[in-house]
Amino acid sequence: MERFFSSMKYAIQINSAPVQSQSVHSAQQFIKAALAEGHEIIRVFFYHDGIYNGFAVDAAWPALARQHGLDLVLCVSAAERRGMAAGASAELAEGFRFGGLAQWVDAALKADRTLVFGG
Amino acid sequence: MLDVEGRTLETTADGFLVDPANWDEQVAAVLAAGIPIELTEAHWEIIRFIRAYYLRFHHLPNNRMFVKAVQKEFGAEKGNSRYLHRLFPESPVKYACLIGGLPKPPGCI
Amino acid sequence: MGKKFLFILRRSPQQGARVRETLDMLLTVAAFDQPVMLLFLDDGVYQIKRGQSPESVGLPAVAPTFEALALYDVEAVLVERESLAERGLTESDLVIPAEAIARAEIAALVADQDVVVTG
Amino acid sequence: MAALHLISRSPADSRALEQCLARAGEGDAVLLIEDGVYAAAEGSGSGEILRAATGRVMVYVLMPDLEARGLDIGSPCLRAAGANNSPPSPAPALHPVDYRGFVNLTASHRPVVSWF
Repeated sequence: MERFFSSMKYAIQINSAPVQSQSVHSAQQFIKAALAEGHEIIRVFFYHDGIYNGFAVDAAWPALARQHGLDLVLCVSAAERRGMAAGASAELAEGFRFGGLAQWVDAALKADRTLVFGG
Repeated sequence: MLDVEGRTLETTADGFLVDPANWDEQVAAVLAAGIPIELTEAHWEIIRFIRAYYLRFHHLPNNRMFVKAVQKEFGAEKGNSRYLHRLFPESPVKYACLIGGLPKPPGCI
Repeated sequence: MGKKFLFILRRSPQQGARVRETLDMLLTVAAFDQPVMLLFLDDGVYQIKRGQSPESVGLPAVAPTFEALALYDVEAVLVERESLAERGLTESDLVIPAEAIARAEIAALVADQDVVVTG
Repeated sequence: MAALHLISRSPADSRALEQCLARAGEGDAVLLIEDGVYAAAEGSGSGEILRAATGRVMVYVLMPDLEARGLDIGSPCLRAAGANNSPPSPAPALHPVDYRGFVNLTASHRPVVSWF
Protein backbone atom coordinates (compact mmCIF):
# COMPACT_ATOMS: atom_id res chain seq x y z
CA MET A 1 0.00 0.00 0.00
CA GLU A 2 1.33 3.41 -0.94
CA ARG A 3 2.12 5.77 1.88
CA PHE A 4 1.31 9.43 1.42
CA PHE A 5 3.60 10.74 4.11
CA SER A 6 7.19 10.11 4.89
CA SER A 7 8.10 8.68 8.25
CA MET A 8 7.20 10.94 11.15
CA LYS A 9 8.47 11.13 14.70
CA TYR A 10 5.90 11.35 17.47
CA ALA A 11 6.01 12.40 21.11
CA ILE A 12 2.99 11.16 23.03
CA GLN A 13 1.73 12.56 26.31
CA ILE A 14 -0.76 10.58 28.42
CA ASN A 15 -2.71 12.42 31.10
CA SER A 16 -5.21 9.93 32.45
CA ALA A 17 -5.14 6.82 34.59
CA PRO A 18 -5.76 3.49 32.87
CA VAL A 19 -9.17 2.86 34.44
CA GLN A 20 -10.33 6.45 34.20
CA SER A 21 -11.35 6.74 30.56
CA GLN A 22 -10.87 5.37 27.09
CA SER A 23 -7.93 7.70 26.47
CA VAL A 24 -5.20 5.27 27.42
CA HIS A 25 -6.67 2.70 25.06
CA SER A 26 -6.93 5.32 22.30
CA ALA A 27 -3.28 6.21 22.77
CA GLN A 28 -2.25 2.56 22.54
CA GLN A 29 -4.31 2.05 19.37
CA PHE A 30 -2.85 5.21 17.88
CA ILE A 31 0.69 4.11 18.70
CA LYS A 32 0.14 0.68 17.12
CA ALA A 33 -1.31 2.27 13.98
CA ALA A 34 1.52 4.81 13.75
CA LEU A 35 4.16 2.11 14.12
CA ALA A 36 2.38 -0.01 11.50
CA GLU A 37 2.61 2.97 9.13
CA GLY A 38 6.35 3.08 9.64
CA HIS A 39 6.39 6.10 11.96
CA GLU A 40 8.53 6.41 15.06
CA ILE A 41 7.38 6.96 18.65
CA ILE A 42 10.18 8.87 20.32
CA ARG A 43 8.79 8.67 23.82
CA VAL A 44 5.54 8.22 25.73
CA PHE A 45 5.46 10.66 28.64
CA PHE A 46 3.00 10.05 31.46
CA TYR A 47 1.87 13.20 33.23
CA HIS A 48 -0.86 14.25 35.67
CA ASP A 49 -2.93 11.15 36.59
CA GLY A 50 -1.27 9.36 33.67
CA ILE A 51 1.50 8.29 36.04
CA TYR A 52 -0.83 5.61 37.43
CA ASN A 53 -0.23 3.67 34.19
CA GLY A 54 3.19 2.79 35.57
CA PHE A 55 1.65 0.99 38.52
CA ALA A 56 -1.23 -0.74 36.73
CA VAL A 57 -1.71 -4.49 36.41
CA ASP A 58 -2.79 -3.99 32.78
CA ALA A 59 -0.18 -5.67 30.60
CA ALA A 60 -0.79 -3.59 27.47
CA TRP A 61 2.01 -1.06 28.04
CA PRO A 62 4.63 -3.65 29.01
CA ALA A 63 3.68 -5.67 25.91
CA LEU A 64 3.97 -2.61 23.65
CA ALA A 65 7.27 -1.64 25.24
CA ARG A 66 8.65 -5.13 24.74
CA GLN A 67 7.49 -5.46 21.13
CA HIS A 68 8.48 -2.02 19.92
CA GLY A 69 11.10 -0.86 22.39
CA LEU A 70 8.96 2.09 23.49
CA ASP A 71 10.45 4.53 25.95
CA LEU A 72 7.78 4.88 28.66
CA VAL A 73 8.60 7.73 31.04
CA LEU A 74 6.63 8.55 34.18
CA CYS A 75 7.00 12.13 35.33
CA VAL A 76 8.73 11.94 38.68
CA SER A 77 7.28 15.16 40.06
CA ALA A 78 3.71 14.17 39.12
CA ALA A 79 4.34 10.79 40.77
CA GLU A 80 5.77 12.42 43.89
CA ARG A 81 2.76 14.68 44.14
CA ARG A 82 0.57 11.58 44.18
CA GLY A 83 2.74 9.75 46.68
CA MET A 84 3.91 7.26 44.05
CA ALA A 85 7.60 7.96 43.64
CA ALA A 86 9.78 7.67 46.72
CA GLY A 87 11.68 4.43 46.51
CA ALA A 88 8.96 2.99 44.29
CA SER A 89 11.10 2.36 41.21
CA ALA A 90 11.23 -1.34 41.99
CA GLU A 91 7.44 -1.55 41.85
CA LEU A 92 7.15 0.04 38.41
CA ALA A 93 5.46 -2.05 35.76
CA GLU A 94 7.81 -3.52 33.15
CA GLY A 95 9.03 -1.06 30.55
CA PHE A 96 8.51 2.12 32.58
CA ARG A 97 11.09 4.46 34.03
CA PHE A 98 10.98 7.71 35.97
CA GLY A 99 12.08 10.94 34.35
CA GLY A 100 11.71 14.69 34.69
CA LEU A 101 9.85 17.22 32.60
CA ALA A 102 13.08 17.70 30.69
CA GLN A 103 12.35 14.31 29.11
CA TRP A 104 9.06 15.65 27.77
CA VAL A 105 10.68 18.80 26.39
CA ASP A 106 13.43 16.72 24.81
CA ALA A 107 10.88 14.43 23.12
CA ALA A 108 8.75 17.36 21.93
CA LEU A 109 11.85 19.02 20.46
CA LYS A 110 12.88 15.88 18.58
CA ALA A 111 9.38 14.99 17.40
CA ASP A 112 7.56 16.16 14.28
CA ARG A 113 4.27 15.95 16.19
CA THR A 114 3.31 15.99 19.83
CA LEU A 115 -0.06 14.44 20.76
CA VAL A 116 -1.82 14.64 24.10
CA PHE A 117 -4.26 11.94 25.19
CA GLY A 118 -6.56 12.05 28.18
CA GLY A 119 -8.28 15.11 29.58
CA MET B 1 12.72 16.12 64.22
CA LEU B 2 15.33 18.82 64.37
CA ASP B 3 16.80 20.31 67.55
CA VAL B 4 17.82 23.96 67.31
CA GLU B 5 18.93 25.49 70.60
CA GLY B 6 16.18 23.95 72.69
CA ARG B 7 13.49 24.17 69.97
CA THR B 8 12.23 20.92 68.49
CA LEU B 9 11.08 21.36 64.88
CA GLU B 10 9.18 18.80 62.87
CA THR B 11 10.80 17.52 59.66
CA THR B 12 9.71 15.14 56.89
CA ALA B 13 11.26 11.72 56.31
CA ASP B 14 13.57 13.41 53.77
CA GLY B 15 14.68 15.96 56.36
CA PHE B 16 12.70 18.94 55.03
CA LEU B 17 11.20 21.37 57.53
CA VAL B 18 7.44 20.81 57.78
CA ASP B 19 6.55 24.45 58.48
CA PRO B 20 8.58 27.04 56.52
CA ALA B 21 7.48 29.66 59.07
CA ASN B 22 9.69 28.01 61.72
CA TRP B 23 12.80 28.85 59.69
CA ASP B 24 15.49 31.30 60.69
CA GLU B 25 19.24 31.48 60.10
CA GLN B 26 20.00 29.29 63.11
CA VAL B 27 17.68 26.62 61.75
CA ALA B 28 19.39 26.93 58.38
CA ALA B 29 22.80 26.38 59.96
CA VAL B 30 21.60 23.17 61.63
CA LEU B 31 19.94 21.93 58.42
CA ALA B 32 23.12 22.66 56.43
CA ALA B 33 25.31 20.88 59.01
CA GLY B 34 23.29 17.71 58.46
CA ILE B 35 24.17 17.49 54.75
CA PRO B 36 26.95 18.65 55.43
CA ILE B 37 27.40 22.01 53.72
CA GLU B 38 29.36 24.87 55.22
CA LEU B 39 27.39 28.02 54.55
CA THR B 40 29.12 31.03 53.00
CA GLU B 41 27.67 34.32 51.79
CA ALA B 42 27.37 32.75 48.33
CA HIS B 43 25.07 30.08 49.80
CA TRP B 44 23.00 32.61 51.72
CA GLU B 45 22.39 34.62 48.58
CA ILE B 46 20.83 31.61 46.85
CA ILE B 47 18.94 30.44 49.94
CA ARG B 48 17.39 33.87 50.50
CA PHE B 49 16.49 33.99 46.84
CA ILE B 50 14.66 30.65 46.81
CA ARG B 51 12.81 31.55 50.01
CA ALA B 52 11.65 34.85 48.57
CA TYR B 53 10.70 33.03 45.35
CA TYR B 54 8.59 30.48 47.21
CA LEU B 55 6.87 33.03 49.44
CA ARG B 56 6.04 35.27 46.49
CA PHE B 57 5.06 32.75 43.81
CA HIS B 58 3.79 29.83 45.95
CA HIS B 59 5.82 27.63 43.65
CA LEU B 60 9.00 25.55 43.73
CA PRO B 61 11.08 25.16 40.58
CA ASN B 62 12.66 21.97 39.29
CA ASN B 63 16.42 21.93 38.71
CA ARG B 64 16.19 23.29 35.19
CA MET B 65 13.86 26.14 36.14
CA PHE B 66 15.99 26.93 39.18
CA VAL B 67 19.10 27.52 37.07
CA LYS B 68 17.11 29.79 34.76
CA ALA B 69 15.55 31.72 37.66
CA VAL B 70 18.95 32.25 39.33
CA GLN B 71 20.35 33.37 35.99
CA LYS B 72 17.60 35.94 35.61
CA GLU B 73 18.13 37.22 39.15
CA PHE B 74 21.93 37.16 39.47
CA GLY B 75 23.23 36.86 35.91
CA ALA B 76 24.89 34.07 33.96
CA GLU B 77 28.00 33.76 36.15
CA LYS B 78 25.78 32.43 38.96
CA GLY B 79 22.88 31.15 36.91
CA ASN B 80 24.59 28.05 35.61
CA SER B 81 24.62 24.52 36.89
CA ARG B 82 28.38 24.43 37.51
CA TYR B 83 28.29 27.35 39.92
CA LEU B 84 25.20 26.02 41.70
CA HIS B 85 26.56 22.48 41.94
CA ARG B 86 29.72 23.80 43.53
CA LEU B 87 27.61 25.35 46.28
CA PHE B 88 25.06 22.56 46.62
CA PRO B 89 26.37 19.21 45.43
CA GLU B 90 24.05 16.66 43.76
CA SER B 91 20.90 18.72 43.49
CA PRO B 92 21.21 22.49 43.96
CA VAL B 93 17.49 23.21 44.15
CA LYS B 94 16.90 20.35 46.57
CA TYR B 95 19.55 21.47 49.06
CA ALA B 96 18.78 25.17 48.66
CA CYS B 97 15.15 24.38 49.55
CA LEU B 98 16.13 22.06 52.37
CA ILE B 99 18.44 24.59 54.01
CA GLY B 100 15.93 27.34 53.29
CA GLY B 101 13.30 25.49 55.30
CA LEU B 102 11.06 24.99 52.26
CA PRO B 103 9.21 21.86 51.08
CA LYS B 104 10.93 19.34 48.83
CA PRO B 105 11.01 20.71 45.28
CA PRO B 106 9.62 18.67 42.38
CA GLY B 107 11.58 16.17 40.39
CA CYS B 108 14.06 14.79 42.86
CA ILE B 109 13.92 11.17 43.95
CA MET C 1 15.80 22.21 16.28
CA GLY C 2 13.75 24.94 17.99
CA LYS C 3 10.02 24.49 18.29
CA LYS C 4 7.20 26.88 19.07
CA PHE C 5 5.14 25.89 22.10
CA LEU C 6 1.69 27.17 23.01
CA PHE C 7 -0.07 26.35 26.27
CA ILE C 8 -3.80 26.99 26.41
CA LEU C 9 -5.52 27.15 29.78
CA ARG C 10 -9.29 26.74 29.49
CA ARG C 11 -10.24 25.51 32.95
CA SER C 12 -11.19 27.39 36.05
CA PRO C 13 -8.76 27.34 38.97
CA GLN C 14 -9.01 24.74 41.74
CA GLN C 15 -9.05 21.66 39.54
CA GLY C 16 -6.52 19.90 41.67
CA ALA C 17 -2.88 19.88 40.69
CA ARG C 18 -3.65 20.03 37.01
CA VAL C 19 -3.07 23.67 36.17
CA ARG C 20 -0.08 23.82 38.48
CA GLU C 21 1.45 20.86 36.64
CA THR C 22 0.68 22.34 33.24
CA LEU C 23 2.38 25.53 34.37
CA ASP C 24 5.43 23.51 35.44
CA MET C 25 5.54 22.06 31.95
CA LEU C 26 5.42 25.55 30.44
CA LEU C 27 8.12 26.90 32.78
CA THR C 28 10.38 23.95 31.98
CA VAL C 29 10.03 24.70 28.26
CA ALA C 30 10.90 28.33 29.03
CA ALA C 31 13.90 27.20 31.09
CA PHE C 32 15.14 25.43 27.95
CA ASP C 33 15.01 28.82 26.21
CA GLN C 34 12.35 27.68 23.76
CA PRO C 35 9.76 30.17 22.52
CA VAL C 36 6.63 29.62 24.56
CA MET C 37 3.26 31.34 24.66
CA LEU C 38 0.45 31.12 27.16
CA LEU C 39 -3.15 31.74 26.17
CA PHE C 40 -6.14 31.98 28.52
CA LEU C 41 -9.43 30.92 26.96
CA ASP C 42 -12.95 30.33 28.26
CA ASP C 43 -13.00 29.66 32.04
CA GLY C 44 -9.21 29.71 31.96
CA VAL C 45 -9.36 33.50 32.30
CA TYR C 46 -10.46 32.99 35.92
CA GLN C 47 -6.98 31.62 36.63
CA ILE C 48 -5.57 35.11 36.69
CA LYS C 49 -8.56 37.00 38.06
CA ARG C 50 -7.72 39.36 40.87
CA GLY C 51 -9.06 38.99 44.37
CA GLN C 52 -9.21 35.21 44.65
CA SER C 53 -8.80 33.84 48.18
CA PRO C 54 -8.77 30.06 47.82
CA GLU C 55 -6.77 29.83 51.06
CA SER C 56 -9.93 30.73 52.94
CA VAL C 57 -11.36 27.33 52.02
CA GLY C 58 -8.04 25.56 52.40
CA LEU C 59 -7.14 25.45 48.71
CA PRO C 60 -3.77 26.47 47.26
CA ALA C 61 -3.46 29.80 45.46
CA VAL C 62 -2.45 29.44 41.83
CA ALA C 63 -2.69 33.06 40.69
CA PRO C 64 0.58 34.15 42.40
CA THR C 65 2.46 31.46 40.49
CA PHE C 66 1.60 33.16 37.19
CA GLU C 67 3.64 36.13 38.37
CA ALA C 68 6.71 33.91 38.01
CA LEU C 69 6.25 33.90 34.20
CA ALA C 70 8.20 37.14 33.89
CA LEU C 71 11.12 35.63 35.79
CA TYR C 72 11.36 32.94 33.11
CA ASP C 73 11.12 35.47 30.29
CA VAL C 74 7.68 34.26 29.22
CA GLU C 75 6.50 37.47 27.69
CA ALA C 76 3.87 36.15 25.35
CA VAL C 77 0.91 35.95 27.71
CA LEU C 78 -2.37 36.30 25.84
CA VAL C 79 -6.01 36.36 26.81
CA GLU C 80 -8.97 36.09 24.48
CA ARG C 81 -11.00 39.29 24.53
CA GLU C 82 -14.33 37.50 24.07
CA SER C 83 -13.62 35.07 26.94
CA LEU C 84 -13.07 38.06 29.23
CA ALA C 85 -16.12 39.96 27.98
CA GLU C 86 -18.43 36.94 28.29
CA ARG C 87 -17.49 36.79 31.97
CA GLY C 88 -17.82 40.49 32.60
CA LEU C 89 -14.08 40.89 33.04
CA THR C 90 -11.56 43.32 31.60
CA GLU C 91 -7.77 43.25 31.45
CA SER C 92 -7.66 45.37 34.61
CA ASP C 93 -9.20 42.46 36.55
CA LEU C 94 -6.12 40.33 35.90
CA VAL C 95 -3.16 39.78 38.26
CA ILE C 96 -0.63 39.76 35.44
CA PRO C 97 -0.40 41.81 32.26
CA ALA C 98 -1.89 39.83 29.39
CA GLU C 99 -2.32 40.96 25.82
CA ALA C 100 -5.95 40.73 24.71
CA ILE C 101 -6.47 39.13 21.32
CA ALA C 102 -9.65 38.58 19.36
CA ARG C 103 -11.26 35.16 18.91
CA ALA C 104 -10.82 35.57 15.17
CA GLU C 105 -7.04 35.80 15.62
CA ILE C 106 -6.67 32.50 17.45
CA ALA C 107 -6.73 30.18 14.45
CA ALA C 108 -3.71 31.88 12.92
CA LEU C 109 -1.90 31.85 16.26
CA VAL C 110 -2.50 28.10 16.70
CA ALA C 111 -1.55 27.29 13.12
CA ASP C 112 1.83 28.90 13.73
CA GLN C 113 2.75 26.49 16.57
CA ASP C 114 4.59 23.18 16.65
CA VAL C 115 3.34 21.94 20.00
CA VAL C 116 0.05 22.88 21.67
CA VAL C 117 -0.84 21.70 25.16
CA THR C 118 -4.25 22.44 26.63
CA GLY C 119 -4.79 22.31 30.35
CA MET D 1 0.18 24.25 8.30
CA ALA D 2 -3.46 23.69 9.26
CA ALA D 3 -4.23 22.34 12.70
CA LEU D 4 -5.89 19.05 13.68
CA HIS D 5 -8.24 19.37 16.64
CA LEU D 6 -9.11 16.29 18.69
CA ILE D 7 -12.45 16.20 20.50
CA SER D 8 -12.82 13.37 22.99
CA ARG D 9 -15.61 14.59 25.25
CA SER D 10 -19.33 14.14 24.78
CA PRO D 11 -21.20 17.35 23.90
CA ALA D 12 -23.51 16.53 26.81
CA ASP D 13 -20.78 17.11 29.40
CA SER D 14 -18.34 19.41 27.66
CA ARG D 15 -18.55 22.34 25.30
CA ALA D 16 -15.18 21.38 23.85
CA LEU D 17 -16.50 20.85 20.31
CA GLU D 18 -18.37 24.14 20.21
CA GLN D 19 -15.49 26.04 21.82
CA CYS D 20 -13.00 24.42 19.46
CA LEU D 21 -15.06 25.20 16.34
CA ALA D 22 -15.36 28.82 17.46
CA ARG D 23 -11.57 29.09 17.14
CA ALA D 24 -10.75 26.63 14.37
CA GLY D 25 -9.35 28.19 11.23
CA GLU D 26 -10.29 27.79 7.61
CA GLY D 27 -8.90 24.48 6.41
CA ASP D 28 -8.37 23.02 9.89
CA ALA D 29 -9.52 19.47 10.60
CA VAL D 30 -11.55 18.27 13.57
CA LEU D 31 -11.53 14.61 14.58
CA LEU D 32 -14.18 13.22 16.92
CA ILE D 33 -12.82 10.38 19.07
CA GLU D 34 -13.91 8.54 22.22
CA ASP D 35 -17.06 10.15 23.67
CA GLY D 36 -16.57 13.00 21.22
CA VAL D 37 -18.28 10.83 18.60
CA TYR D 38 -21.60 11.38 20.41
CA ALA D 39 -21.72 14.74 18.64
CA ALA D 40 -22.78 12.68 15.63
CA ALA D 41 -25.66 11.07 17.53
CA GLU D 42 -29.31 11.82 17.49
CA GLY D 43 -30.33 14.42 20.02
CA SER D 44 -26.77 15.51 20.76
CA GLY D 45 -27.72 19.01 19.72
CA SER D 46 -24.44 19.36 17.86
CA GLY D 47 -25.95 19.14 14.38
CA GLU D 48 -26.31 22.88 14.01
CA ILE D 49 -22.79 23.59 15.23
CA LEU D 50 -21.35 21.01 12.87
CA ARG D 51 -23.42 22.24 9.97
CA ALA D 52 -22.23 25.79 10.56
CA ALA D 53 -18.65 24.58 10.39
CA THR D 54 -19.13 22.63 7.16
CA GLY D 55 -17.08 24.08 4.34
CA ARG D 56 -14.77 25.91 6.71
CA VAL D 57 -13.33 22.87 8.51
CA MET D 58 -13.27 19.17 7.70
CA VAL D 59 -14.92 17.07 10.39
CA TYR D 60 -13.78 13.45 10.75
CA VAL D 61 -15.15 10.67 12.95
CA LEU D 62 -13.10 7.80 14.32
CA MET D 63 -15.23 4.86 13.17
CA PRO D 64 -14.06 2.25 15.70
CA ASP D 65 -15.19 4.59 18.51
CA LEU D 66 -18.48 5.37 16.74
CA GLU D 67 -19.23 1.71 16.13
CA ALA D 68 -18.23 0.74 19.68
CA ARG D 69 -21.11 2.96 20.81
CA GLY D 70 -23.63 1.38 18.46
CA LEU D 71 -23.78 4.41 16.20
CA ASP D 72 -23.19 4.75 12.50
CA ILE D 73 -22.31 7.60 10.27
CA GLY D 74 -25.51 7.44 8.25
CA SER D 75 -27.68 7.92 11.33
CA PRO D 76 -30.53 10.29 10.57
CA CYS D 77 -29.89 12.28 13.75
CA LEU D 78 -27.94 15.06 12.15
CA ARG D 79 -30.65 15.64 9.60
CA ALA D 80 -33.18 15.57 12.42
CA ALA D 81 -31.57 18.57 14.06
CA GLY D 82 -32.82 20.71 11.23
CA ALA D 83 -36.13 18.92 10.82
CA ASN D 84 -38.31 22.00 11.38
CA ASN D 85 -36.89 23.66 8.31
CA SER D 86 -38.31 22.84 5.00
CA PRO D 87 -36.64 21.64 2.99
CA PRO D 88 -34.59 19.74 5.58
CA SER D 89 -31.05 21.03 6.01
CA PRO D 90 -28.45 18.79 4.52
CA ALA D 91 -26.51 16.68 7.00
CA PRO D 92 -23.08 18.10 7.69
CA ALA D 93 -20.41 16.06 6.01
CA LEU D 94 -18.74 13.76 8.50
CA HIS D 95 -15.78 11.90 7.11
CA PRO D 96 -15.13 8.42 8.49
CA VAL D 97 -11.58 7.41 9.42
CA ASP D 98 -10.02 4.40 11.09
CA TYR D 99 -6.84 4.55 13.24
CA ARG D 100 -4.73 4.55 10.10
CA GLY D 101 -6.69 7.57 8.91
CA PHE D 102 -6.19 9.18 12.34
CA VAL D 103 -2.43 8.71 11.96
CA ASN D 104 -2.51 10.16 8.45
CA LEU D 105 -4.42 13.20 9.70
CA THR D 106 -1.75 13.85 12.33
CA ALA D 107 0.90 13.59 9.64
CA SER D 108 -0.80 16.04 7.31
CA HIS D 109 -1.69 18.62 10.00
CA ARG D 110 0.28 20.59 12.54
CA PRO D 111 -0.13 21.24 15.39
CA VAL D 112 -2.43 18.62 16.92
CA VAL D 113 -4.60 20.21 19.60
CA SER D 114 -6.53 18.12 22.14
CA TRP D 115 -9.59 19.89 23.57
CA PHE D 116 -10.85 18.54 26.87
